[in-house]
Amino acid sequence: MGIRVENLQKSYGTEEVLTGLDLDIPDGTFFSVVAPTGAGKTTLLRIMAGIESADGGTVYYDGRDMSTVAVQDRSVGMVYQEFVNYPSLTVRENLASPLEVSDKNYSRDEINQRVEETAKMLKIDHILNNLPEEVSGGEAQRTAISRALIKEPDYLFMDEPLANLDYKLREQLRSDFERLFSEQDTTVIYATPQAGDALAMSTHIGYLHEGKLIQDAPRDEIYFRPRSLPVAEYLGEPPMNLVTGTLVEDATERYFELRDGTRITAGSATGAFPALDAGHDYQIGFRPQDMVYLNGQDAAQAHGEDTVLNMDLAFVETVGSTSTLHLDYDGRELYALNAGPVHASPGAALSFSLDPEKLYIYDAESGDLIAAGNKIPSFTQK
Amino acid sequence: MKKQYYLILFLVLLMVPIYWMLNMSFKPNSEILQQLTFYPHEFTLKNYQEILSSEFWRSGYINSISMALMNVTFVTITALPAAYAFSRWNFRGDKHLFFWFLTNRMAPPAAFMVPFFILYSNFNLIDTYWAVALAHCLFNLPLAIWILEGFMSGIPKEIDEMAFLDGHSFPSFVWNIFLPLITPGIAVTAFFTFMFSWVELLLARTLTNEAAQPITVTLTRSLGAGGWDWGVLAAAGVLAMVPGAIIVYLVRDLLATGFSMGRV
Amino acid sequence: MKQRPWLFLLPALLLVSISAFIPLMTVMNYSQLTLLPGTQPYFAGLENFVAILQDPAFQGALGRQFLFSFLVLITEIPLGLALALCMPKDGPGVGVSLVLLGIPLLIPWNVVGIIWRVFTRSDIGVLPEVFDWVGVTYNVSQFTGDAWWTVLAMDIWHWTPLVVLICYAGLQAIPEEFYMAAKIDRASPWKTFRYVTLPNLRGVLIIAVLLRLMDSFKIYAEPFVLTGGGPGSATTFLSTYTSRMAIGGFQMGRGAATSLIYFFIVILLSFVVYIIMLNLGQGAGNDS
Amino acid sequence: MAEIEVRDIRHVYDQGSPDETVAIERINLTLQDGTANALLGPSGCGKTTLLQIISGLLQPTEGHILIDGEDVTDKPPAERDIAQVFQFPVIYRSMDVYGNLAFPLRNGGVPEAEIESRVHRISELLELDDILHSSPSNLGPELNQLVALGRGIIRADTSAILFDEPMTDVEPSRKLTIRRRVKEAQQEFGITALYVTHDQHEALTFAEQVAIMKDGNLVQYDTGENLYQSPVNTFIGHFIGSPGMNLLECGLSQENGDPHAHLGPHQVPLDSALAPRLDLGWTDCHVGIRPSSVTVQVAEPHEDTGYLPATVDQVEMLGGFQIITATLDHTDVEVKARVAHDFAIDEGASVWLSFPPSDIRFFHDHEAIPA
Amino acid sequence: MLSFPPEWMQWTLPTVLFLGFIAAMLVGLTLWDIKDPGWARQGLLPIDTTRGDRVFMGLLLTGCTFCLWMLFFSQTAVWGVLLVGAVLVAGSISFL
Repeated sequence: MGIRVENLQKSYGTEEVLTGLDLDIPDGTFFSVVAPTGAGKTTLLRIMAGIESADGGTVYYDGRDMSTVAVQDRSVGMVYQEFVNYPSLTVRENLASPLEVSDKNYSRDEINQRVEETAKMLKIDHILNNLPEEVSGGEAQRTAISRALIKEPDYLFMDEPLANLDYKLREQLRSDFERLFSEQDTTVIYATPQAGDALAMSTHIGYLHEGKLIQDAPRDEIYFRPRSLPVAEYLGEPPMNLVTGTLVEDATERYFELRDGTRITAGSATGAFPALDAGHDYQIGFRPQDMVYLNGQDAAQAHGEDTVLNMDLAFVETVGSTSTLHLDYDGRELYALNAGPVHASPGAALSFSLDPEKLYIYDAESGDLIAAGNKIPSFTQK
Repeated sequence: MKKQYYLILFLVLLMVPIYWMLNMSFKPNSEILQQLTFYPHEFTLKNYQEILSSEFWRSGYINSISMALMNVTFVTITALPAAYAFSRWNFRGDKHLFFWFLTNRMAPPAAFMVPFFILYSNFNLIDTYWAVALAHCLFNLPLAIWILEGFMSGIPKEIDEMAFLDGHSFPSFVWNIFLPLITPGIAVTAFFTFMFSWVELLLARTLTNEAAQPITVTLTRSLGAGGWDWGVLAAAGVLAMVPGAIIVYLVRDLLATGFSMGRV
Repeated sequence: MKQRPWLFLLPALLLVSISAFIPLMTVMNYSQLTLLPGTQPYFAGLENFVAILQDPAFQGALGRQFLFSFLVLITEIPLGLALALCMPKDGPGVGVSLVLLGIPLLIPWNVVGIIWRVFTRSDIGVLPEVFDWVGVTYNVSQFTGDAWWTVLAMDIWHWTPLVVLICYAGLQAIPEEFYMAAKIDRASPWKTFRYVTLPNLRGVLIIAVLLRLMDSFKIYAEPFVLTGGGPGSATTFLSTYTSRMAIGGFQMGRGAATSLIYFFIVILLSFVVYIIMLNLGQGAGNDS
Repeated sequence: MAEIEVRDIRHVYDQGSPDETVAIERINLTLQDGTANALLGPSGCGKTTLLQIISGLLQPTEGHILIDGEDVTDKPPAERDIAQVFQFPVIYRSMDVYGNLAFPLRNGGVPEAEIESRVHRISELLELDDILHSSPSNLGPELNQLVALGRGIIRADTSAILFDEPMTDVEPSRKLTIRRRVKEAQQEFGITALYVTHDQHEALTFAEQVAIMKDGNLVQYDTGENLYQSPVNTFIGHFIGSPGMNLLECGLSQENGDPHAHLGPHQVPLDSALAPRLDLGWTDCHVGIRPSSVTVQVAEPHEDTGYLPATVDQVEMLGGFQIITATLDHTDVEVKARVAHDFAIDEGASVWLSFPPSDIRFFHDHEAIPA
Repeated sequence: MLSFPPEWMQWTLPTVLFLGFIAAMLVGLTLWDIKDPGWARQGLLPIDTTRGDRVFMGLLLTGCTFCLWMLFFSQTAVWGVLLVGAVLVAGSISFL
């Protein structure tokens, strides 16, 4: 059943934040709402949790209209970007607090036991007797999460909980979350501007754009089949590359002709992309990791089927074994990922081969996905 | 640090008049009137004795303290929910209402003394603690709302939301979570309310006669009476400063927190 | 749910209606009446207002009031700010300074008057004696000039500490990074003050100016005790004038009209100052 | 443009008082002229303290700072000609963007004409042209930070520019672009730069050489590639890389003259060049292997090819690639491996892993044993 | 003493009219705001003002005019200020 949201509207002053948003979150999923800062993710979460009221529209939990149900009577938890804990209570009292006011009338022992268990699970059992201001940022946030989890809410809302944490800690918690929540029945609704975080943890992802969810789907589906340009550009680190090309069809082959005359084969051998019209402009998308960097000799013997793209290197960033190449092409900034360092200086012309089976074709006007070549590896539903 | 000498100089100048009064309070009238001495040559506690043994002066202190405490109670109880409303919710006209409250802080007591007198006469409240305690709400309530609103706005709204999400009812949230957090704010508010009530003269004088006359009024009346008992007057002035000092001492830690987190 | 804020405001609104609103309405009514003791009130229209506005004593008190508040602001605010800048940032000096600064604020206002009266009286005060040594005649109850600057000095003595405390709290709240950046950018001490300290203290200064303006406009007890408004009417300010009108004068209608005009001027002035201060230095000036 | 030398710097906060804390134990570091450097470490490792000591905002307890060989330890920041950009945007609110950018130049007495040309150069580089005359209060933290960055790089006479986590307030999707602009400016003007961050990605992309600090000590100062390939200890191995190096506790044995590491019942051959440096009696040994170096195979390999059987616990999609966490069968040793973004794998599946000997690093007592 | 309105308040017609006018204005502004929310904007003054601010400024201006009029012309044609006031308030709402 889960949470269903219908036609949600909200504005602050003259600024419309949500404009008729619809959403379905199945029970037991880890659902990420992804969007840049200021797009209304926080508002959406707050309305769903019942902290804020909407201007219009309805939120259902398990099919029940929640508009008249007070927050206290909902089985929800919330974790904020700032580490929100009760400053005057110790970590232990913080954790115990939701249980003490619960109408289930827990006994002292039960409360203690659950506090210990939860603290152990989130690795904060060593700081139970400290005040929140005495612990590190990571521990404070774990405390906030523990307090949200301890009463085993049906729905847990998390609003960029990792944003204010150190990089390494974020990596660690991201991994912990994925494990923790795949074992719990709690449905998690997670807001983040970081595509990477969402992809790492979620089972489902929704992309919020101009007040609506323009796509919400299981994680692999939205990553491998981004239905429109904004989703394609956002969900990926670095983002998907997009170039404009015109479809040309002649007696022997079909190909996209780019502005600089490069031809990208339109999969004649496999019969892909049937629904395209010759003479039209398309946005052709491909992921940076699908661009294969060709060293000098490789370029000469590139695979016959593959398309070769020539671009000017603007800038290289090498982190560990991966180099991110910033490329200037047709007035746009494109990216390519390469395993291993690239020894070339800015301004050098580089060649890349591209598998025509891994292209995404978008309508140049509407921005809608027309065809995608990349296969979806598996649709694991958790 | 050279610039700190200026501060020290100012602090010294600040203390001179106070020292003069203190100095006077330990002198007999003869010494006061006859010669200029920078410390009491004939040290005496007679002035203090006279005050502490006189019913007239003693009741002045008791009246003052009772009125100020009553006023603090009224103000704190009403200002807390109002400040909460201003700090937590946006509602139509909130800014204007807030400004209107503040205009009452601006209101000159002199402009209100006549209607106050008539109003309280009609309820037979003249010369009771009630009259003065209620009248002082005129300027203390806005001040209290203003200070408390500052403190409350410094506490993230998310704390409230967390508490409600955790299942706290509103009273439980206020009692267990919110009040402990706002204690410094309440202390600062109570301090200022008490002080302003304690030092006010005009309304207190208008609304009281013999029975409920606070110390400030006693002081001016005895001054006007022409007795010119300077030693006693100085001693009374020194004693009038004592309650303020005691309160500051009691809430000094909270005041420090208050100064750093709120507006004053 | 939507009316919840009003529920919370209800007690305060009730209290204010007793302590402010009903009295204010009463003043309004009275201001249009001729109220002579022992006779029926009769409607006088705007007569009281005209009489007050055209009363030279009122005009004099109003003029003195403006001059006094103006002098108070231009001395206490810069002085307070300068002293706050002289305060140590940490260490034992802070506590001592704060306590000493707090003392004048804790003294009942008429005791302030008494302190200064015994300090400046010609028969028992130390100040006249000191002036005598220097060879200057000084007498508060005789010379207008002496009375004026003594009242002013008393107000500075009494209230500058408040300005220092407010400014000090504001200074403490300026993030250290701003000063670090100014150092890195080679800003001179004056430029650091002009571009870092002042802009960041704006809100605090608004509060200080408003508080001092409002309170100096209401000043009553201190000059009343110190000089009794004299010599002559040299230190009669609006509050003194109003209270005389209301209690001492026999016509309560006049007193009410004075109160209304008084209140109106205070609100008007505070509003104007508030608006000006709020927008001062807000625009994008490119001064170097 | 200068070389900066940090010599024997030690710093203690509140020395002599009960809450005395040592922020920097003892650090020696030389930043070459015109290079981009980063100072990387977890929160509270002392990196901001070191930065402030270099810029002169803080006097070190002991040691010296040398700029181009000249001891500047006792000089105030203004005389060191060092620019610094702070974590949150420090903006002079009463001036517009132009005034903010021009401020350090005006304080240095630069003629107005030159100021104008430099401001325009910088605003072009950082794309601030459109907002030059707006008030910064209305621009939001991100643009404010760009202005603050511009104020840092505008001075022609800066010997160095220091960045203190400048990207904290910048929208994630914009970091890439802004970092690129800063880097380009640094290269164009040939400024010696030091960039403090806790984000290894930022450090490694910005800097040619990265200094890693931990608990007030400098652990390793090296190029990104060396930090990644040859970490000096397990801390660096774990800290650098996302996720960090797999550090697997192991036993040690020698078979046919070749060293082997034991992971439970499994044996992993080590580089034979290591053999003379190993002592079979060692305990507390770790093999380290980068997730990207682990080869993952789904189909059961032929026998004796060195593949270790494992079961997948967790699959994380990280945008550009996936990370699988697998437990080696019959052990509780967890190994992370990096696979392509379209590699099809499910949790619970059986996989076979292999560790190429040349990519294995060996640690004893958490220190690397070089081959 | 318990009569309503209390006798000592000495209600006069102008006060009733004045307060009634203020109350009507508050109600009117509230209704107007519900129907057509007015946001802060900048007019002749270089500051952001809401509708309520502008009405308040108009009233203050009217008050000033009243005082100055009575100071210089006594009660001569003082009702004329009401007209001036109406213009001032309307003008403030639209232009300030």
